[in-house]
Amino acid sequence: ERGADGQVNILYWQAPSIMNPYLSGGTKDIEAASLVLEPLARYDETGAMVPWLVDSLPTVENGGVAADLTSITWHLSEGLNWSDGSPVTSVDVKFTWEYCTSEGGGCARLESFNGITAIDTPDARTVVINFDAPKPFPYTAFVGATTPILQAAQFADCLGPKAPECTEANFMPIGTGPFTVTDFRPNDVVQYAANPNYREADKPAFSTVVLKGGGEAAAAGRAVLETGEFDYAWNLQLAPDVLAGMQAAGKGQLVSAFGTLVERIMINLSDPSADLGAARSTRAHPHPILSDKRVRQALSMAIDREILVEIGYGDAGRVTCNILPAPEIYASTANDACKQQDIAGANALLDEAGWIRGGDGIRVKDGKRLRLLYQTSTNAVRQDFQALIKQWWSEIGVETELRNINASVFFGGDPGSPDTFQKFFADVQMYAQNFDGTDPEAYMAGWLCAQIPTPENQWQGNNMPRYCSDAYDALVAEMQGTGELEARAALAKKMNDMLMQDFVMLPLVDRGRVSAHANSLGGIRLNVWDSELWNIADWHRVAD
Amino acid sequence: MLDSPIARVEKLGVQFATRGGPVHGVEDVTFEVNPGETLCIVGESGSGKSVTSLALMRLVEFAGGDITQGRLLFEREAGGQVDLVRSDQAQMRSIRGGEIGMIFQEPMTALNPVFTIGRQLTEGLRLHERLGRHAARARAVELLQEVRIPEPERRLGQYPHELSGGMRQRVMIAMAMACRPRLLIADEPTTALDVTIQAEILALIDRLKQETGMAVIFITHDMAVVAQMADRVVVMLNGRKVEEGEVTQIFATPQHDYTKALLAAVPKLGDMRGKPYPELMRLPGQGPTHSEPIRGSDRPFLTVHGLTTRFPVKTGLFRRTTAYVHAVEDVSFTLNAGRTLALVGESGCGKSTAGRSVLRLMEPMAGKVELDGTDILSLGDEALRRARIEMQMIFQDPFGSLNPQRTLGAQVAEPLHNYPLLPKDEIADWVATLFDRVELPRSYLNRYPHELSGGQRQRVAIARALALKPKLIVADEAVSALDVSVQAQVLNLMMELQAELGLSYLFISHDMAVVERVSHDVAVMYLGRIVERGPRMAVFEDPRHPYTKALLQAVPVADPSRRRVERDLNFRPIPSPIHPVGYEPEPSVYEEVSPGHVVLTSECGY
Amino acid sequence: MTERAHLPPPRSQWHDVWQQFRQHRGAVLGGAVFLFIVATVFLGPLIWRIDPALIDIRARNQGPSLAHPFGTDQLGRDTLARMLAGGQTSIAVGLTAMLLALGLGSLIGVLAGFFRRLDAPLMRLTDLFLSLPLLPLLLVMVMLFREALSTAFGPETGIFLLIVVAIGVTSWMPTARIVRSDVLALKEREFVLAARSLGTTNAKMITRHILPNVLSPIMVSATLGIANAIITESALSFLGLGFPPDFPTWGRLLNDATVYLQDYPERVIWPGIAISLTVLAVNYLGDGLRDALDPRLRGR
Amino acid sequence: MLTYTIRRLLLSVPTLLFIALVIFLLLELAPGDPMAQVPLTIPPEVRAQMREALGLGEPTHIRFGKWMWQFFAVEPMVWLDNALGTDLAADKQRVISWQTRSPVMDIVLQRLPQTMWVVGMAYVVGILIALPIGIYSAYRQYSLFDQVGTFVTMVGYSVPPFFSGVLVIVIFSVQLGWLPSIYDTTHVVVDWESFKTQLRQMVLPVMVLALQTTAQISRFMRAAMLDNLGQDYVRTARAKGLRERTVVLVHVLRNSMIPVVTVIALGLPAVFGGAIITEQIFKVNGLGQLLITAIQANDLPMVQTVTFMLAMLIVLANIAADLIYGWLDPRIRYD
Ligand SMILES: Nc1ncnc2c1ncn2[C@@H]1O[C@H](COP(=O)(O)OP(=O)(O)OP(=O)(O)O)[C@@H](O)[C@H]1O
Ligand SMILES: Nc1ncnc2c1ncn2[C@@H]1O[C@H](COP(=O)(O)OP(=O)(O)OP(=O)(O)O)[C@@H](O)[C@H]1O
Ligand SMILES: [Mg+2]
Ligand SMILES: [Mg+2]
Repeated sequence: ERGADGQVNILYWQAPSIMNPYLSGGTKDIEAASLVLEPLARYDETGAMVPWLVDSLPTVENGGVAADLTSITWHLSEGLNWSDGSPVTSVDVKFTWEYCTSEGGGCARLESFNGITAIDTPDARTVVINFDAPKPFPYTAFVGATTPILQAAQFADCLGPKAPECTEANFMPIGTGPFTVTDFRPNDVVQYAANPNYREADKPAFSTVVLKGGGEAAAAGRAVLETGEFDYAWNLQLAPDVLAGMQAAGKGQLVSAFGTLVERIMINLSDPSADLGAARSTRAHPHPILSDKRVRQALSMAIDREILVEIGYGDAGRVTCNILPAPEIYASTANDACKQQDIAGANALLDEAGWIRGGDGIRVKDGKRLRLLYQTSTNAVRQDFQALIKQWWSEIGVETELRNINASVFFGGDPGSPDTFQKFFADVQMYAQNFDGTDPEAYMAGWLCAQIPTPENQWQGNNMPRYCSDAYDALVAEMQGTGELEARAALAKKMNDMLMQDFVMLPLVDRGRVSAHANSLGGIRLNVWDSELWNIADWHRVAD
Repeated sequence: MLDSPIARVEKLGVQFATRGGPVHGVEDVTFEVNPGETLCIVGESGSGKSVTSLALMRLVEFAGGDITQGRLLFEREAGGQVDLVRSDQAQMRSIRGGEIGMIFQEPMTALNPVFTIGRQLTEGLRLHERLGRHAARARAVELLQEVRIPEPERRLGQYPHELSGGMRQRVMIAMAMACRPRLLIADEPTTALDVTIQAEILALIDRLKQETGMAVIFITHDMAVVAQMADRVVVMLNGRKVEEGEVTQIFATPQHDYTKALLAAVPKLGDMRGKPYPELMRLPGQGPTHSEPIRGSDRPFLTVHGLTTRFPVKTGLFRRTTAYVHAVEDVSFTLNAGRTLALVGESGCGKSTAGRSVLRLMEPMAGKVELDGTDILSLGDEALRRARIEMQMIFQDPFGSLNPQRTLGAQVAEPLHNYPLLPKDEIADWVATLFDRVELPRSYLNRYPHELSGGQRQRVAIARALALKPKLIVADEAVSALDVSVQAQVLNLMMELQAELGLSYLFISHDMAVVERVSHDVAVMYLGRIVERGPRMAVFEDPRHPYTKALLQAVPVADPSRRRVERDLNFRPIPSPIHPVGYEPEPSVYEEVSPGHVVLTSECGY
Repeated sequence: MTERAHLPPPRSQWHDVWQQFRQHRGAVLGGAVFLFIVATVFLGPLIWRIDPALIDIRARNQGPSLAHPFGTDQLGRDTLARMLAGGQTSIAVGLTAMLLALGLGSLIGVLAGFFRRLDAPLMRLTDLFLSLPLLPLLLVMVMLFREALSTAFGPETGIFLLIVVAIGVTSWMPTARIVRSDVLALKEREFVLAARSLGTTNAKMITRHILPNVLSPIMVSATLGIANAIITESALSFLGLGFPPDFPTWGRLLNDATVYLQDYPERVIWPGIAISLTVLAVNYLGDGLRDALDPRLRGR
Repeated sequence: MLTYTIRRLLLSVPTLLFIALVIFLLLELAPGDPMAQVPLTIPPEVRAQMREALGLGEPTHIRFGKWMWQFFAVEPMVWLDNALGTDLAADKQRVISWQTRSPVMDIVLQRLPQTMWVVGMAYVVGILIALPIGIYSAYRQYSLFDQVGTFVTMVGYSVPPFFSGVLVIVIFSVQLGWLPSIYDTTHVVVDWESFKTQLRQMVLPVMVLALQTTAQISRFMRAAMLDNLGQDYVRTARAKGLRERTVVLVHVLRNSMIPVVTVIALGLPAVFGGAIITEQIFKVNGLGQLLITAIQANDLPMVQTVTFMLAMLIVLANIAADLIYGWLDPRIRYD
């Protein structure tokens, strides 16, 4: 029965700062908004698409997607209402597209609306999205928590440059979800109450939700697992033994699931030497050491990924040798050799490449020491990884200098800072990356030659290793023209294997998500493909 | 009752526990004081006078002292004798302030700076006499009237710093008298004050004693004051009593050597009557070193003309100067080589400012200072620094003018390091010689100022001033802070040096007896102006200006048979030296009454 | 007067200071403990030769044992070795940053107090530094200077300099304030005027007369400064602005260990004790030094 | 005194403007970027457009001018509007945070209650504990109490809050289960029960913060008391037969409070600045947490505004400290 179970307390150690996912890219904001705002379809915990505000998914088979792949038609479910009681119509969907694409609004989800030329609303429940070219994967807009539907009436005056001025709307959007916002304190706490007009009469079971933010992961874990003050804690990035210790207190349990997030080492194929001035870390100067594939391979072979998983993630991680580890059909098995550490092999490779051990155990070639600068963002687990990898590399005669950079600098794109991951003024760097939803097309396009960050494009671009291969570019183009799933999967795998066998990126760990919930909380289905709170309507109290 | 002593100190011994082991403050001191009697305790600094009085109040304990032996018998008001050594602090509290009142040495620091006079005065009254707020206030006004403080009502709301030193000391007296104590202990109540104020306060204590019949223990090291006040005298030395007797007997036939030395060291006003040139004092135990009069020369060495120094007073939103303190106003004089010109006057009349302006330690506003033909006021920074070789200064406060953090040797050597006059390796020798000269043991070279007595410190200051072999020394109250015996030594030393090296002194002082002893010429200052100037003999023996006359009259005479009566005293409050911007005082006009002896005829505020 | 002056055996000032210092029981104890800590962290590695960065994955999270007297951390690194290495950095950072802050603070305080004209601008500068947000300031410094320093001095010394400068530059203000007000009072003292009348130049005036007399407040700032620097360094590591990650410091060890507080409390205790002990020792040492440097208290 | 105050306030205006400029430039120069928290899945072109939408494309001096105008003109108008019901601010743009797209001032106001409750209260509690400790330590110098007090306060000073905070949580929340480890900012005090809840949730953070304050203030208090206990006027007071309690707690204390009160006044801006680490540990989410999250997200308008307000507080506290000094100590007169 709706509201029967009282209040549920959720802890996000990163606090939501806005409730409009279009104005913020942050996961915390998207997930906090997902209790209120909903898309047409979303992914379930297995990564499969499920209809949400529609009755069925449009496909080519059922005619929902045009045969030439240039349009898709959605039919809204019957009797959908906004939380203020007004009906949801196709105009709202169309408005959402206009909202995000209007000039000067700074919409974070622009990418999802790429290629949409128009949205037609033949009737109140029908939405037809037209693309400028055949779109083999047309489910980018309005699918998943990142692109929910906004109420046209509420946001009508918030288009373009006016978007930031609509504080009321941005903080308390009207939605179709199981809850409505009653109080929003940016970067602090959000309070929700059950949506009286929610489409399922007996849901949600909770009458109110408190989503508290702030602090760090350890404290969040403690609050759920040890003191029991909270019912749910999000994303507990903690060392496995710490988590195990907390769980032993018996107040709650951990849940984990895997997505596409892969912690990897990027190898710089260009020369980051400061002497080069403006030409630093550009393709004009190949890397003096790492241009040799044998060195890159040796670096990979020296790493014991099992131990990294054990130390850093425990049950929330698993060894991977791919940068595209999921969904299942995209996962390659061609590179599994990397799962075994092989110091001897690595040494042999380096010997073969002409790197000879010097007196202090560090290899030298042509008077040049095998010395690498290894950078990453500041984060306890990453620093442990750095230390471990430095040790393994020292066993194969590689000297490593470690550097950690504040995350807000490292991941910020400030062209003035030398420490951003795009500039990559280091030999190798480590971070994690994934992609939205389940389709890897855009993700795999990140390693096109055109994606290399350079001074000319203000260091914008995703191709950090500065990898450039005509064969790879051709594969990307081919995938963009392929509609059939199996064929797309084969192409993606091929691209993955190409990158892996060239050792331009060294995948380390396939990182899952760990969250914790109190024993008394039922209905949790941890979902990494969508919002973690996607099914909060089904959450309820259970007797301990 | 009249026959039994009100308090009796028997074989008192006080010890202080210090890091270096126990120190005896006083040992085996016995004396008594009767109702209606004034007992004076004299002795040089550190002889245990204060410790004795604090022991009587049982306040030594708070200073880290311990009464180790003896008895302190006190006759209580209600009758019955108590031994204060054995009473507990609760009983002591009822005696302190109630039955024994105490006036402390330092009027500047003995009052709590953050409470009003009224509050501090009524505190004791409300405690001992159990008066209500209004009654206490009324009584406080009465008390202030008794000590002759003008506008008593207003004073109650003022803070200590708003009163002059003399007034503060009178407040202290009022406070001590508040509960009509039967015993008053006055610990050097006038040492820090001007002669004029001192005279007033002595008269006041005397009058109060007569009116109430209380007993007074009066502590001082000034024999002239003793002569004015005492019925009986106790002389202390190194924590022991060395002599006791009636005041006339002590002055007429001192028994102990120390008492004799003490009396010999006191410069008495009138001693130099008829002698135009200064002479060294004869001190027992010292051979007649330089008994010749010091003549000096007739060559003018320092000429000051129309010197004017004003301090800006800034007010308002933008810190504009709206008024000036006219500290020195149109001052002119001439000092001959090898001679001493004394600048005398009350506190705040501008003596120090004048001295410092001459040396350009302060920038005068107008005037002319010529030192041996050099115009000092027009020199640039570096030239002025070089000129300082010729002119040095000895400061008023021997403690304040020495850096507590540096050894004495280093401080005396400092001027030598500032100028390349002597090769570096000779500096140490010269400093040692200077120490010999001022009769300080060479072992003191490595000592710090706090390890010396005041007199020794002042000698260091003199050695430092002499280091560069200057021609002119400005001595700003160089001996005011010293004990009489030490003062006499330092004065002799200065005069000897003058005779030997031909120094000129600008001698600033408010002590007329000292001035009479050392100076060739005298200039009397009042409110920034010189009111009378001339050869010392002329000014002292024939004072013309009314202010000079009053000043001379206030000086206590070290002779118990020549006590002054209170009504002789007549001082007016000094007018304010602060005038708004644009106020231009008239120039000083002098009349020459005899050769070199001039008197101000224009208005000076007196 | 012509004979060679016979000078007493020179009694050096430092001898006096030492005499005085020796009598202060707390100070001697504090000094001994501090010396002990310094000696241990700098000489200890000669005896305890395990490399603090050596990872022994099999020996993770061990309690104290003979092989690892202080136990091991989550990567199996020897805690004792890390404590020793960390102590070197922490103490070096603490001391140098404190000295820098003290130097800057004293300089600015003395200049502001001594020269009227400099007073207002320097005090406004102090206000400015007090109100600058520390974190962005550090980020800017790291951005501007890390590369240059790294190439000039090598990465570790470079970062060391950067951190020391960062801490120093952001913690001199209280010292400057205190010193200034003391100098203002000192300037009115008669011995300063006396020195001027002796022809002492401004520079000499400051070094001879002003500085020695403001030593006591400076000493107090120094004691608090070391503690502050050690703790700030740990906060910097926490924010990712500190030393390279494989470079242990006490602050970082403490910080890393707080997550393990319940499971392995000893890991928190070691660096916690080390920091507290150092701070306490320095505090008592400072008390004693202050007394010893003041000749008025000497021999009392 | 009044003219002195006005003069100091007037003179602080150019200082503050300069400080504002420096803060602005410093943050401009700082290498962070508002896009840092945007996930990597968002492509670079979109990031560029988002940056544009934040106004980052405009030249620095224009943005500085805008910010100053918004801060000094628009925000006060909004205040007036709220107070008087006028409509001065109307459509004028206020200082808008990049993270939340809402007026910075609104958020700052929202954060004030918890900051005052926790950080402010900790300051008060710290002072209240520190004063008696300092007084008694000085009165009984070198006694056991003094030695232990010194020891404990120095240990307190040397323990960083990121450790002491976790320690008290583990003890009082996890092991004993007595007190909550998370501060509920939405809690409203309406009756005795809710007041008790408020107290309970304040205990731990206040405890951690007060430790630091106590350590520092008690040292100052002790030193000031020692300075004054040896003064002549204390002897005078005793000579009047006053009780020890009166002598120490009235005469000496009043004088000793003069330097201590100024120290306390100078520490006040820190209260408003929040206590970043402690707030984070207990999730108090006051001004300190606001500032640190803004810095991490590179929310320049927020960081600039909050730091500048703190700078104003610091300058004001300086003036206040001087005024208090003059007010407590009758010897000092400003004119
Ligand atoms: N608190 C103290 N601790 C140690 N010694 C003390 C203390 N007070 C006084 N003494 C010592 O006791 C002796 C007597 O001191 P006291 O103050 O009585 O001298 P005094 O005769 O009053 O001198 P003055 O004329 O300078 O006031 C001195 O030798 C002094 O050093
Ligand atoms: N720095 C100053 N600023 C303002 N006024 C001052 C200053 N120094 C002295 N005065 C004032 O100038 C006048 C003369 O002071 P000065 O010190 O010269 O007097 P004095 O005759 O030496 O007194 P004393 O005997 O007390 O030393 C006094 O009214 C004093 O208040
Ligand atoms: Mg005395
Ligand atoms: Mg004077």
